[in-house]
Amino acid sequence: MHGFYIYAITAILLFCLGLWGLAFHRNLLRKIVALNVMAGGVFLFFISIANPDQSGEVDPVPQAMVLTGIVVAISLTAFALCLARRIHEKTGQNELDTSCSIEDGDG
Amino acid sequence: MIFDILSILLCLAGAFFFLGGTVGLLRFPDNYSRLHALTKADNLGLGFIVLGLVLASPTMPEIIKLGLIWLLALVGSSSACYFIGNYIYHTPSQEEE
Amino acid sequence: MQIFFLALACFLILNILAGLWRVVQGPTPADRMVSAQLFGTTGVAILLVLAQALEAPYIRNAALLFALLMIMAVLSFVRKSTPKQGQAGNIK
Amino acid sequence: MALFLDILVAFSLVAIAWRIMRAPGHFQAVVLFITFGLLLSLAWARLNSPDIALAEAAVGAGLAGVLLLDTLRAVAQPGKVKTGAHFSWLLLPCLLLAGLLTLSIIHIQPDSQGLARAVEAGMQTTSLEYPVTAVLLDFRGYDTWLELGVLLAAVLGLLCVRRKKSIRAPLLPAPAEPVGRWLISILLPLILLVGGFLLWLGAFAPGGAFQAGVVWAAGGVLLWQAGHPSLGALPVSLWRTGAVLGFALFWLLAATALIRNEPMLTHPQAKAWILAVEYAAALSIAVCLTSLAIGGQKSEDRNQKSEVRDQRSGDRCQITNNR
Repeated sequence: MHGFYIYAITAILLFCLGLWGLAFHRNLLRKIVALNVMAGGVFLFFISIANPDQSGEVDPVPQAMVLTGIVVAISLTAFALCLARRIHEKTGQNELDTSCSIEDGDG
Repeated sequence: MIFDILSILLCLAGAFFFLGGTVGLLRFPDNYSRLHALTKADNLGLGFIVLGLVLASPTMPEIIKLGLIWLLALVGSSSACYFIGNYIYHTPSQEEE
Repeated sequence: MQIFFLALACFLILNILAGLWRVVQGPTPADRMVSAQLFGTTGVAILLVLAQALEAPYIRNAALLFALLMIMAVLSFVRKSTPKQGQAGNIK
Repeated sequence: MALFLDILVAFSLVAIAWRIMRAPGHFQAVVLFITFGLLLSLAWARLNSPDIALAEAAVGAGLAGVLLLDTLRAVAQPGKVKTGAHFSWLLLPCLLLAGLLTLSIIHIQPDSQGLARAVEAGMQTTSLEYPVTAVLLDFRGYDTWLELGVLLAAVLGLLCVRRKKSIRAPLLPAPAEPVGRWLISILLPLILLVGGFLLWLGAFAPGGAFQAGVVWAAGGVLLWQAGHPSLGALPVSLWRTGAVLGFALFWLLAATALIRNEPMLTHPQAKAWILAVEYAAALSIAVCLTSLAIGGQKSEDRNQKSEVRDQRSGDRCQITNNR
């Protein structure tokens, strides 16, 4: 039971830190890394809730979903990184324009 | 019983070498000498721990797998050491980031 | 016996935590990469010990994957600066 | 002791995540992210989920590091070291959110069974022996099908962004060192073998299409990193077939079930059929992830291409000389 709380709270902290990093960084690469940390938090929460007493049977459905999620996360990371490269090639910048990012943040 | 004690002793020896590797990583003065920590201390530590685990219980296929893991770790870190050493040697201006 | 292996795993994780200081401190990228490789070896050891302590033999396969694939990051890293110099060498 | 281990792993995860966000240099953040993956896979091992530990090991150790480091190199801005950052006050609301979420989980009564019992009941109707694989391929085939669709969509998106027709990326020049070539010749057969082993294991133990696909993709990327010409020599049609195979097989499954007037994705409960779908899925995942990892490269212009080719032929001469 302790294990459940420890890992669930860790997962929440990871999620919130990732969320903060996503907003905090202008650099696109760092945003993508932050997004991955967020994903790690979500996966960890899923598994910690599937396995509350850390012994005996683990619920296989969340495990299967997280397994799917990991592969989707890496493919989306690859695509996002490709977009970041493209932006760098077009504009020579690693970040979105300041005015753009403020508009994005508001909208 | 004797196997248990031997296993614990071997694992402790492995832990000692891991500790040595970490201390080396932290205390060695330049990046060439820090490579020693990567290639020597940690692989020896891993070898000892693998030996200790082999004595602890597993069956024959597991023993083979453990041995394979150690060999792969050896291959991996020795070539990593070569690549990184080569990199350090060929990049004279070690700029910050 | 199980408690001993768990304690060993804890000790190895503490090793990683201590080694993180080198990643944070640097000073050069190569140092950071060396520490990451070191963590890889330590991680293999921790996974093996955990497989023994938790009696979950399939975790050994994860250790096998780490031992197999840790080198990829280094190959990527080594390429990091070579293109410019390498190409300059090739044009001759 | 187990509690101490949990606390230690949790603390390291949070500390590393904090440092990833705060690190001044991008390279440091990427290296820390690789370490983060390592610790996450320790957490999976501790949480009794070897399947996820396997996938995380393959992704975290292999693909994620390669992708991030390659991109970091490609978008490097020599003059600019410091990261531009704004909205640092947002940390406060984020921590507030963390507090609220923590409050909410205290009130969750974790149902220790969850869907485990339902899956156990369903295991009698399927011919697979391992519950997670059964969920992935049988009970919740939609997830796997659409996941393959996401992979395919990502590959298509990449091709659109790069304006390429084929997935084949320009190959990097081969490393001049003999060590690299030696390394490939040792690791590649083992990677193929381990991937196949995991795939075979998936029918009755932790392992399966996802892990095998990721491991094989790592092998493909390794081949490319070594500048081996074999990936570029594969015909485009093979690449395309490999990429769509898993998705197409699931589609076929769904269509035949509809034609036979059964609910979608019900299939003949033959082990061979399920395993065929699984193997096709593994192959597709491997091909798609390999293309995603290496297809993001900027397409080189002619000069560079010929240069690469020259070097490759030179390399070949060198090999024959060695022999």
